[in-house]
Amino acid sequence: MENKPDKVVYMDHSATTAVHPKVLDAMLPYFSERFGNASSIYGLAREARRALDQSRQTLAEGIGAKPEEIIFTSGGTESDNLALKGVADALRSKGNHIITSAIEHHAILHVCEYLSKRGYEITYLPVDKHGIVDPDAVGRAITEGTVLVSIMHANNEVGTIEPIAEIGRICKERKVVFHSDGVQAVGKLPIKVDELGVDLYSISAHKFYGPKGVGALYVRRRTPLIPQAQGGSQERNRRAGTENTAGIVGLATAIAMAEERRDDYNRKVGALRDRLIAGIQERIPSVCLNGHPTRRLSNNVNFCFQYVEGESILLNLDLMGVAASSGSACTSASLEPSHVLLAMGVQPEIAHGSVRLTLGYDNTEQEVDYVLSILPEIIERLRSMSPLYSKAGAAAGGGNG
Amino acid sequence: MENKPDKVVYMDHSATTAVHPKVLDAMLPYFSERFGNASSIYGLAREARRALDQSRQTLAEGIGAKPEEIIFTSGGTESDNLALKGVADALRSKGNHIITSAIEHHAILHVCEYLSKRGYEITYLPVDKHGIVDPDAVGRAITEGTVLVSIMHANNEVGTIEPIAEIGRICKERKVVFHSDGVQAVGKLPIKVDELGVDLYSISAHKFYGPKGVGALYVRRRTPLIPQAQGGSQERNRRAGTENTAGIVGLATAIAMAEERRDDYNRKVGALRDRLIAGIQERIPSVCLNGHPTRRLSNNVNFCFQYVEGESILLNLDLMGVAASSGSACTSASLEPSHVLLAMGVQPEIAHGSVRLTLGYDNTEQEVDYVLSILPEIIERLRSMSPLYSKAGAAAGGGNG
Amino acid sequence: MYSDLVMDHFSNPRNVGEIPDADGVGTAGNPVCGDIMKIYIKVKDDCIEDIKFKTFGCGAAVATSSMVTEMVKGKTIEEALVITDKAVAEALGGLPANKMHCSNLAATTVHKAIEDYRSKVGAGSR
Amino acid sequence: MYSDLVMDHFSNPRNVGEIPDADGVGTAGNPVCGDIMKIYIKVKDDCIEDIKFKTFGCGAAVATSSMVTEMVKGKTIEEALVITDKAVAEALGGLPANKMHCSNLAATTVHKAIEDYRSKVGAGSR
Ligand SMILES: Cc1ncc(COP(=O)(O)O)c(C=O)c1O
Ligand SMILES: Cc1ncc(COP(=O)(O)O)c(C=O)c1O
Repeated sequence: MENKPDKVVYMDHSATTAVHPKVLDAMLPYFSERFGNASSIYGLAREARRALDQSRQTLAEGIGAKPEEIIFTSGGTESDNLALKGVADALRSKGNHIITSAIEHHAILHVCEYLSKRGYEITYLPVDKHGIVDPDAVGRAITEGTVLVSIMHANNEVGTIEPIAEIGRICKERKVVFHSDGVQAVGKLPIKVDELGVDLYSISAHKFYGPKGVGALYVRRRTPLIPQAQGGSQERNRRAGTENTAGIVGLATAIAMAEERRDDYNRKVGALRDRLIAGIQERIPSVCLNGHPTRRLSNNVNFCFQYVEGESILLNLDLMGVAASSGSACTSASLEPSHVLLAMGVQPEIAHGSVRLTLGYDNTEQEVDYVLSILPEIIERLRSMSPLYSKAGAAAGGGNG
Repeated sequence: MENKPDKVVYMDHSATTAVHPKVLDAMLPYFSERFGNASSIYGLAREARRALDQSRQTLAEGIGAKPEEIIFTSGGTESDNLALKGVADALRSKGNHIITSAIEHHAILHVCEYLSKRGYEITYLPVDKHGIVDPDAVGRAITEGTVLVSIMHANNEVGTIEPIAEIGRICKERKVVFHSDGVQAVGKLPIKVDELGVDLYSISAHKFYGPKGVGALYVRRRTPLIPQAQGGSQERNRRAGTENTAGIVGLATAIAMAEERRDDYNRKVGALRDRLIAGIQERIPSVCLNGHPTRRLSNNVNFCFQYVEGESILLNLDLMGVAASSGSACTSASLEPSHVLLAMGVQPEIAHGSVRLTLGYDNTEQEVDYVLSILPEIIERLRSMSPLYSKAGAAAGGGNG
Repeated sequence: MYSDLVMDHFSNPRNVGEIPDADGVGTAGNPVCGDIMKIYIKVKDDCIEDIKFKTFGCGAAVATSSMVTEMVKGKTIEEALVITDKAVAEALGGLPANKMHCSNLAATTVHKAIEDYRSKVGAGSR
Repeated sequence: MYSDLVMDHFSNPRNVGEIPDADGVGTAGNPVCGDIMKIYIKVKDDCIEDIKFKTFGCGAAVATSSMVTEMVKGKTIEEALVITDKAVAEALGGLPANKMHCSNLAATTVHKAIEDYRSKVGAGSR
C-alpha cells in the first residue's frame, strides 16, 4: 500500500466541485465593486443588470435556448421544486397525474411525495438492471389526466444516461409537459433543449465548477408555470428575490467553460474512468459495476463490494486521503440503502456495499493508480471482519484486526 | 452646483450593500479550497460542515437564538415565503386567517395574495401617517381562526420602526404564531428574538454588507412549519439543497461585524441622516419627510418633493453621480406609486415624487453636503418643467429648459 | 434602462415652457399614474409655428414630450396628426416595455392641443 | 462526524475474529439495515475469558463492536449483562444521532451470546 498523498485525492465530483479559478475571477468584481441591485436605475445597477443579461445570454446559448426562457434559482433543488410544483399548480384544472422514475434525485422524489399528499397521483416508472427508463413505458403511463413527465437526464449515483430525446418525442406527441433534471449532465452531455425535446430543464452550478447556491431552470416559452417564490418582480415575475449577481456570473462563466472543454473533458475523464473500472475489476473479487456499461457519464464509477458496508469503505478511503461517497451526498445522513440500486434490482445487503467514485478534470492517472493500490487491501481487511464473508464461504475466516 | 465626484455617491444601502472586504476574505476559502459538500463524510466535507456549524452558532448568538433554530435560505424573499407558507400549511387544520400590515415588503404581500387565492383570509392592518402599526389593532384583528401574524420590524421605504415587542406580547398572550420581516433591521436595531417575542424572523445578508443570494429564517423551537423546498436532508430536513457554504460564512461574518459596530454605525450614520434631512428641509420648499420623525432607521431619509416625479429626480441624481431610489428596488419596474406611502395617506401625485436616500457606514459628510448642493437645483429645474407647479401657483412659470 | 437619445432629451429637453397666448393647449395623463403632459401650440397658416411643453413625469415622459415638439415644430397640422405615440417612441430609439403605456402620451397630447385649436377656430368662425 | 475515539476503534478494532470453540455466539442486526454483528464468547467460572467479533456495517457498528469487547472482557456475566447499548455509545464519547438506532447493537449482541451460552449450559445441566 502506498503512502497517503499530500493532497486529498478528490473523487466525489458528482457531489460538488471546487469553483474553477477562472470562474471565481469572473465573480469577484460583483461582490464589492459592481455590487448594485440589478433592479435599480442608476449606473451601478446598470452594471449588474448588464452582467445578468450577459449571463442569461451565455447560459441560453449553451443549451440552445432563448434568454427569456431562463430563470435563475438558488440551485438544482429549487429548480426541481419550481418545475414540478410550478407546472402541477398551473395545470391543476387539467389533471393531477405526474410521471417520474424510481431513480430520480430526492429533489424530485420528495417533491412528488409532497404533491401526492396534496392530491396528485404519481407514477414511479421502474428501470432495468442498468438503471434505464423505457421510453415506451412513459407512453403507456400517460393518461388523460397526466400533466407532467419528469425524467432525469443522467443519474447522480450510477451515471446512467436516460433516453431523454425519445421520451421528449413521446411527450410532445402526447402533448404532455416534459421536465428533465439535468443537474449531472451539464459539461458531460450535449444539451440542446430542442434536440432533447424538454420543456423544462434543471441546472446547478456547483456540479460543473461553478459556485454553490445558484442554479437555473430552463422553461420553454408558453409552458404553464406558477411561480413558487412571491415578492419583487425579478426574473420577469417568475422568481422573486434580489438577484445573486456574483453567483449568476459564476454559473454563466462555468457553463461556457464546461461547454468549451466538454469533448476534452469526456476524453480525459472517460479514460481515467475506464482505467479505474478495469483496475477494480481486475484486482478485487466479488465486485459488481453499477449502472450501464456504456451509456454512462464519463466521470462515474460505482461499484458494489460484496460482504462489506459502504461507509466503512469510505472511512478507510478517507483515512488514506481519498474522498468518495456512497450514493448521493444528501442522503448520507440516512441509513437506507440507495433507492437507485434497489430500483435496479440490487439486493439490500449488496446495495449497502456501494461506493461511488466520481472523477473530475483535475484527477490524474497517478491518483487513479493510488486508489487502485489501496482499495484491494481496504476491502480485504473489511471482508476479513465481516460475518457475511466467512458465512459466504468465499474465503478463509478473519484474522485478528 | 459642484462638480460630479470621481466616485459614485451611493445612497441606496437599503436596496443592497457592497460585500465588506472582511466578509469577502472570510468567504474566499470556501469557493475553491474548502469546497466540500457539507453533507459528505470525508475530511474536506468536515471542513465545510464545521464552517456551517460555526456560522449557525454566530448567527444564533447574534440574535439570541439557539443554533438549531436557524434555517439558512437563499435570501429575504425565500425566508418570508418559507415563514408564511410554512406556518400556513402547517396550521391549515387550525384556521385560515393571517394578519399582516399594508406596508409590508412585496415578499410578504405577494405571498399573502398567493395564499388568499388558495383559501386563506388576509387582514391587512392600516398604519398611521408615520407608518406605524397599532399593536391594539393586531389584538382586535385576531380571531379563533388566526394562525399567523406577520409585521415587519422596520419598513424598507420610509424606515419606520414597528412596535414589534408589544405585538409579540399580544401574539404570545393570544397564542398566535408571530413572524417579523427583519431584513432592514439587522445591524441597526437590537435583535434578541426573546425580547422581540417573535417566533419567526427573516434575515437577508446583502442588506448588511454580506453577499446576495443568502439569508436565514429564525424559527423558534416547536413552531409548526412545513418545509417548502423538498429534496436532500439539509438544514435538518427543513430546507433542501446543497448548502451555499461561502454565502453562509459571509452571512455569519457580516452579522458578527454588524452587531459589533452597531452602536458606532447608528451614531455615525444617524448623524449623517439628520444632516441630510435638515439640509433638505432648509433648502427646498414644499417637501415632506416620509416616515416617523424619530422612530426611524438611522440610515433612512425619504422625502416627497411636491410637483415633480421621483424617477426624474433619480435620473438627475444619477447624472450627477448619486445613486438613490424611489421606494423599494424591486418595484422600480412598476409605475404604481408606493403602496407604503399610499397606506400612510399620502396623495398619489405626491407619492410619485418620493425619493429614498439610504445611507451607509462609508458615506461621509462631504457626500451629504454634495447631495445638498445639487438637489435644490435639480428640484427647481424639474419644477420649472412641471405643469403642476405653475398650476399650484407656488412659483413663477417655467423658463425654457 | 434608457437609450442615450432618451437621456439626451431628458437632460436637455427641447422647447420647455408655456406659450401665454397659445392657439391651442392639450393635456394628457393623470397624476395617479405619475405622468401629466401639457402642450402649447402657436398655429399660423395651418402650420405649427411654435410649440412648448410642460411635463410632470418620469424620464420617458419628459423625453417623449421633448421629442414630439421637435417632430411637429414647423409641420402642418395634418402632418402632426399623423404622428403617433408609437412613432415618437421609435424616434427615440425605443422605450422600456413598462414605459410604453402611461409615459408615452406626447403625440396624444399634441393631438389634443390641435383639437383645442380647432375647436377655438371653429368657435371663432362660427 | 465521528469522534477520535470512535475512529480509533474503527481503524484499529480490538478483538476481531472468531472463536471456533466458542461457549456462546450472538448475532444482531440485519443486512437490510446494513449492520450485522456476530460475537463469540468463551466463558470460564462465570467470567468472560475471551471475546471476539465480526461485523458488517458502518463505522459506528465496527467501533461499538470493538468497544464492547473491551468493556466485557474479563467481566462476569452479571456485569456484562448490565452494560447497555447506550453505555457503549457513551464509552465511545457519543455517536451521531442517526447512528444510535441500527448501528448501536453491540451490547445487545453480547447479551445474545450470553443467552446462547446459558441455553447451552442449561441444556447441558438438564
Ligand atoms: C440529479 C440531481 N438533481 C438535483 C440535485 C440538487 O442540486 P442542489 O444540491 O444544487 O440543490 C443534485 C445534487 O445534489 C443532483 O445530483
Ligand atoms: C423588508 C424587506 N423584506 C424582504 C426583502 C427581500 O430580500 P431579498 O431581496 O434578499 O430576497 C427586502 C429587500 O429586498 C426587504 O427590504
